[in-house]
Amino acid sequence: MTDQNWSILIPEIFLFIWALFIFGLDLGIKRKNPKILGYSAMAGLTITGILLAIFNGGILFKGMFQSDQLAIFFKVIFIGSAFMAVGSSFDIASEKIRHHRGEYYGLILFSTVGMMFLSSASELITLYIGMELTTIPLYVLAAFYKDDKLSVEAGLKYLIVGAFSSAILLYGLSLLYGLTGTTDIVTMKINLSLVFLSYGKIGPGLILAMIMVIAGIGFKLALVPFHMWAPDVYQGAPTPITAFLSVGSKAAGVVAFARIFVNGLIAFASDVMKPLDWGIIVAILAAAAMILGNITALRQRNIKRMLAYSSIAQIGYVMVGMVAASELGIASVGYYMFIYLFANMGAFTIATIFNDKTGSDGIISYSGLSKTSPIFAAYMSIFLLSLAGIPPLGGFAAKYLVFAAGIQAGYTWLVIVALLTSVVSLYYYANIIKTMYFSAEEPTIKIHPSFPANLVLLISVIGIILFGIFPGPILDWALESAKIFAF
Amino acid sequence: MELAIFYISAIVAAGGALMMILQRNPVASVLYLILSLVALAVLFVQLSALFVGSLLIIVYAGAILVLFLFVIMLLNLRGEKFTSEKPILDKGTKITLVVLFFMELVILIKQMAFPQRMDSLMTQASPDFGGVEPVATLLYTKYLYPFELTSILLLVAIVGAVIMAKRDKNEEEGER
Amino acid sequence: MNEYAAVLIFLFVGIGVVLFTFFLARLVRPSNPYKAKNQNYECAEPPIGSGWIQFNNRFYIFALIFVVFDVEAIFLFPWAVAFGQLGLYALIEMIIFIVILLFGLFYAWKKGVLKWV
Amino acid sequence: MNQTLFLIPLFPLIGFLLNGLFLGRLNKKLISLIACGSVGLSFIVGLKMFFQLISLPENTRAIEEILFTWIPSGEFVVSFGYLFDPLSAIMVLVVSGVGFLIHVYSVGYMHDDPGYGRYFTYLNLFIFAMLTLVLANNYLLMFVGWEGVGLCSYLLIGFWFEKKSASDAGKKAFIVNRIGDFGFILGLFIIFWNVRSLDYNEVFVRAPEVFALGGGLITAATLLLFLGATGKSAQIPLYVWLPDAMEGPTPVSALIHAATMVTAGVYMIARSNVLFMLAPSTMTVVAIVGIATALLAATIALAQNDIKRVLAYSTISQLGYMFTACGVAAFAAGIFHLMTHAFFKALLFLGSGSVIHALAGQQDMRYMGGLKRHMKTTYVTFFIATLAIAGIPGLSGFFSKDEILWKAFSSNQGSIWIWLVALFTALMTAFYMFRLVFLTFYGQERMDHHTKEHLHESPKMMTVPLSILAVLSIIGGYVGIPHILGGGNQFEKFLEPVMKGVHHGGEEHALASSGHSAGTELTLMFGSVALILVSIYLSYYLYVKNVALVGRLRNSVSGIHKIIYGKFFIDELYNAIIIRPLVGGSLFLWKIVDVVLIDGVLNGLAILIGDVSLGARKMQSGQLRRYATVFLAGVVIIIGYFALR
Amino acid sequence: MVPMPHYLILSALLFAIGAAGVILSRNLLIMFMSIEVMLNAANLAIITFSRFLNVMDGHVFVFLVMAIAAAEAAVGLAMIITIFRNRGTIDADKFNLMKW
Repeated sequence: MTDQNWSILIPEIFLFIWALFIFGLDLGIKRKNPKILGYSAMAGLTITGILLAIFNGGILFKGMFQSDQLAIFFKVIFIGSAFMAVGSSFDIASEKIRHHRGEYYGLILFSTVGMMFLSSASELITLYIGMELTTIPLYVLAAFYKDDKLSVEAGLKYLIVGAFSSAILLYGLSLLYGLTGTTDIVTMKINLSLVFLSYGKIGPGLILAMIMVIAGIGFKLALVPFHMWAPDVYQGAPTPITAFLSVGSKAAGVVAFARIFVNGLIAFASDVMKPLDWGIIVAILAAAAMILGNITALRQRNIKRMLAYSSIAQIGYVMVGMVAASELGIASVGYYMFIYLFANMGAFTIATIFNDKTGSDGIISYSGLSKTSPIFAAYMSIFLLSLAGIPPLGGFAAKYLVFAAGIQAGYTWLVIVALLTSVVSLYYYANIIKTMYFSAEEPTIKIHPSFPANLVLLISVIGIILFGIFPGPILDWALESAKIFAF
Repeated sequence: MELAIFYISAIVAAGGALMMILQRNPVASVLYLILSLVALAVLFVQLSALFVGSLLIIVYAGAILVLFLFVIMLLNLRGEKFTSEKPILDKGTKITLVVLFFMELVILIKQMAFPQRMDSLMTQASPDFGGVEPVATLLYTKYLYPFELTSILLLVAIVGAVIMAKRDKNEEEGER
Repeated sequence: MNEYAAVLIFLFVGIGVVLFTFFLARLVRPSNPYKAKNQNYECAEPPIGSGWIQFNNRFYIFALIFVVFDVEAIFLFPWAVAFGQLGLYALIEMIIFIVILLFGLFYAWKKGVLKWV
Repeated sequence: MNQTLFLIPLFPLIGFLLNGLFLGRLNKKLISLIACGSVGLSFIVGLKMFFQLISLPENTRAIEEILFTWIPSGEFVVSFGYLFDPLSAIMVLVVSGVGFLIHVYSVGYMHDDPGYGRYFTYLNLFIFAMLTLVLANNYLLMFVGWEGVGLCSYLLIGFWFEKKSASDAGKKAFIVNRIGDFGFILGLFIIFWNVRSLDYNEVFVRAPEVFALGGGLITAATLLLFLGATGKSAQIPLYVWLPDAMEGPTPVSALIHAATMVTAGVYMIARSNVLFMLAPSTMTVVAIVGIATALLAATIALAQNDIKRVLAYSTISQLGYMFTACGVAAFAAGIFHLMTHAFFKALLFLGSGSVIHALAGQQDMRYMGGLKRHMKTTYVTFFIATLAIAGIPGLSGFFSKDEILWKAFSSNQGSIWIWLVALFTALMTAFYMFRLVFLTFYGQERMDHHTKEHLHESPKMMTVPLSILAVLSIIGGYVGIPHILGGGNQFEKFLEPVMKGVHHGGEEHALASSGHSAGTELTLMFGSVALILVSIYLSYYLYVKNVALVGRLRNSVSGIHKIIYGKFFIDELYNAIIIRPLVGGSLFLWKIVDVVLIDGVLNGLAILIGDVSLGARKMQSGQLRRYATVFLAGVVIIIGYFALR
Repeated sequence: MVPMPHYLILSALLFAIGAAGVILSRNLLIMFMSIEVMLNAANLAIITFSRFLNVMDGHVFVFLVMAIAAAEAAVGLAMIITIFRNRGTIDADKFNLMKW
């Protein structure tokens, strides 16, 4: 084992140690300045990003840890979302979180480490542990305002449904293990083909395993009908955590899904394998997610709930690219998540800042924001329009790619559903813009975000516009990352 | 003989689990769960998973369920009434759902095609199959990486649980 | 297999003995309940509230840390058994494992939850 | 070749960024300078490019600049490039030219508005998006502009958001447009996966190889594209947003909802003529929808009292004309009408804006009248525009309208029925436009005393653009004088390189096409002009000479009433035979078809979705067990469906 | 010799009972215990497969799953304590401040 390139683990190890360091910092320093912790968390994430650029590409532990392009791509998304979540937390960290500030940041980093491990996992056990390592800190983070009834309720709901889904996922994984005799995803693929070749069929047991795994990962993705927890948890959890949940945690689910299904069970994505076709299952769930998410979002009055339903719908769009199960499909999913990172984190950051100032999450209280804080109203509009998929913002190119992949793979009906529901989605996104811009009420609130929050917003806006007009670099990278699946 | 042990343990395990969810008193639930898990451990042993079977008792009965008992004591739940406001229909639907679920599982499991070598009857296991040493060897060589990940997970559990369970006001006063 | 079967037999015998004694006691004991039996003995005060008092919160954190280290111990046990075969490499692994968990202990200690006031 | 093409959209973008970033921190002079200047520069560059284009030999008249690769990946390359060919040249000149005039006009019109800076920011963004739309060298980039103009339209319709109706109208426009966009992008996907490209050059070259003539795929694709066009260009069934869009400032109505944005659909179809010619059934649909819209909207316009609504319905009707032209494969005629329409309709809107400005916001024609005496320039220019739209010979509208009528009659795709309906619509157009003029500028001053005192001609900033547009409305048509009148139709010839789908008959076309003689053409031309003149006289009779008649007839309820006033009997008859059905039909169409049917269906859909939304919310009971149950039920149902089938 | 499907069906039964506990019980603690039952049902399936495949990877899996379960239980129970302090009840149906 000496010839192994251990250095590819450095980013993860560094981030883990940095999380410990932040705990230590919080415990060690007497005069507690919350900003130091926040900045050090951001610094740690930045350094991890740099380390990631240096140490990557390789396999460790007989393929259990794969530092391939897909993993790297998604790790950047995780680090980005954690960075932005930390950045938008400064205000609440100094006001609302009076205890355990170090833990707050540390747990975000822990969860990020979990996601990073998860995205590198190409083996079921590691994948499951990575999943838990991602989720358990998030349970705690969701309930971090311990005195706030909503927050604790959110944490509890997340925990119970999460544990439930985790059990279902485990059962699915156990069936997969039983059917293939291995926990390694690539071996799994080979074994299944062998069984298929020798028996001519695999039988419906595999579909049971698939559905249970879909359900387990569907929880993380908040895919309909496994989405019920999402609106409540999103509403109750501290807003930066909600943002992190909606981007980081979802991206983790996406990459886990890609690893298991697109890599391991790719052979069953086609119509040829009709009864075992997971593509059609996921396609139906994605359609349901788009319809339900978008329609339910219409009548929401709380911005976090609205964004929760919106993110349910968004994952439906992502899944359109996923079911395509092609190089373009996976690349479009990656690109979509990348843009979604900016748009959603940005929107939630505004919501955080706004909530700090006004204590309200009601959409109605955004009335006239364009007059007092024109810049932030413009930012918010850009985020929402990107989510709605208006060109030339990033969301458009993302949706376009995803739909193109869907049509290429023959899921025309799904793309039609997606397009129709995106018409609906525009209504509620535009509604917020309307409230901000076209409201006769005299606004009183002026928001002044802290420097890191400003930075986060700026990064998001630039990201959306830049990568919307020049999607090239990201898309190329995503395409390269999709190549690892060898379609 | 084997079959008899299986059936007895199976009935105890399933019955214990069933009784657990039917109990009003959570302490009784915990005890039934322990019963169920012990029966499950017997089945593990029957499946030559000696080491894991004993772990099941140590970890679950010895640690996790003790934790449950502590919480029950801590919360002092005696007064709590879980009166059902929902109509019977609701309960009926849910039970139907679970029964359907179980039937689906059974039907599909019966139709499952497995890799050739595990078709119907089990082959004789090697004598040390499932023993401490082979499992340990596997764990500390092949699965070394998930093992280390587990330590991070446990650390997170400590931190998370301390954050959640600690009373913050006391701490603040103590620090001043 | 067989040695474990012995354990199983012990288990059942143990349970059986306990149940049997209960059953036996029921057979032989006189059954004569009356009210005075339930009253306080001699000058004792009548109890206030229930006997199920709320435990102190700290019990939970101790139990929690116990659980985590119980799991750690379980990881140590097979390690110790197989150590002969595994060698130095496994030692390093285990040191990492323990160090990580020790940080948890250190954290709990610094947070003051281990102090019994 | 030196790259200058990208400068055309760049200037408005810079203007937008400057005004947007320093919003509220610049004084009005500077804002107007930046806004007008940027568009003016675009126009100048456009003009320069236009002459450069003309200097090229006829069949290589296309300048393409690829700035960078937008979406690069294997077979999925989409470049970010601009294409300047005759078609986009005309569009660029119209957009930047008319846009520039309207910018200048707006400086006067919006002078006292608190949202002055915001207004010009949006306007510049709009020009940028519109120029991107017309200059794009591929469909995806066109879609970017397409969405961009929709967004700006939304922002500008809701510009006076203090009025609830304004912000609602904005939202309505946005949503209805999105329905069209849905069709558009789906059509693009179909094209893309068959042709493997979205570049115009490649698509148009390869489409005839890939798609079978009249095949299902191409029909579906073009129908979907057409759906997009109906949304943007306000055709049946998606026209409902345009009348409401009049809530925006009048210059916006002039620029976006008359001259430029709404014509994007026509432009798109003309651009895709190769594809549409491959799908004859789509062409029929386009022609029928176009002519039906023209008729419906003209009928509705007859009975409107709001000056801007009349113009709005008139716009819809004229757009219908353009689509009819496209539907009968007379794409050049459609674009020709697009151009002349841009001139005179912008003029009409700006003129009406001038009127509204003078009347302190009054838009109801029943409270106008007699303005001829007070607003000379406005009156004259407005009258010219009305003559143009009515199709009086010598003005631009005549040439383009006549071209469409003739093509509808003579083209292979056309038919006498389309021609008849088109002619009838033309008569109605003349009628209601003159009704508008007479009600507004002639007769008694019906406004209240206070307003009357303050009647004034608009400032120079507003009247100068009016005059320029008036000149354009007159001369704009002379670039396309038909062969029959000895003109040789330069316009059509200029566009010929773009219209690859239309198989030109070459020189023989000049004499007669498909068996129709020059004599027929002339007869039809003079016939229609004569009828239009009759129609104008009718309008004159009803709204100037005998003003009381209409009102009284409307109010008359009993038959006795009519008999007593026997001297009106002829008028009565007249009324019963012509006016009643027309006005009644108009009101019917407006109240029933427009408001109830189409609006109702759309609103009903919105309400339905809203109710479903409320219902879906109820599922979220907040109870943990419910969530777990749904989770499990999901698993059970999916397994049940997929595994056990 | 016990045929393999027996074990699997038992594991399915336990899994279903666990699921029933989660969706039927109102007591958070019992819900949580039901989840433990579900995890152990999965463990039983893994052990069964392991035995029949004659490889021990599954044992390691179960071993780690138990550790994970312990971690999850620790956090979960702490959360239950917190919500009990917060609301004075552990009745799952009472936590519906957020809905719709």
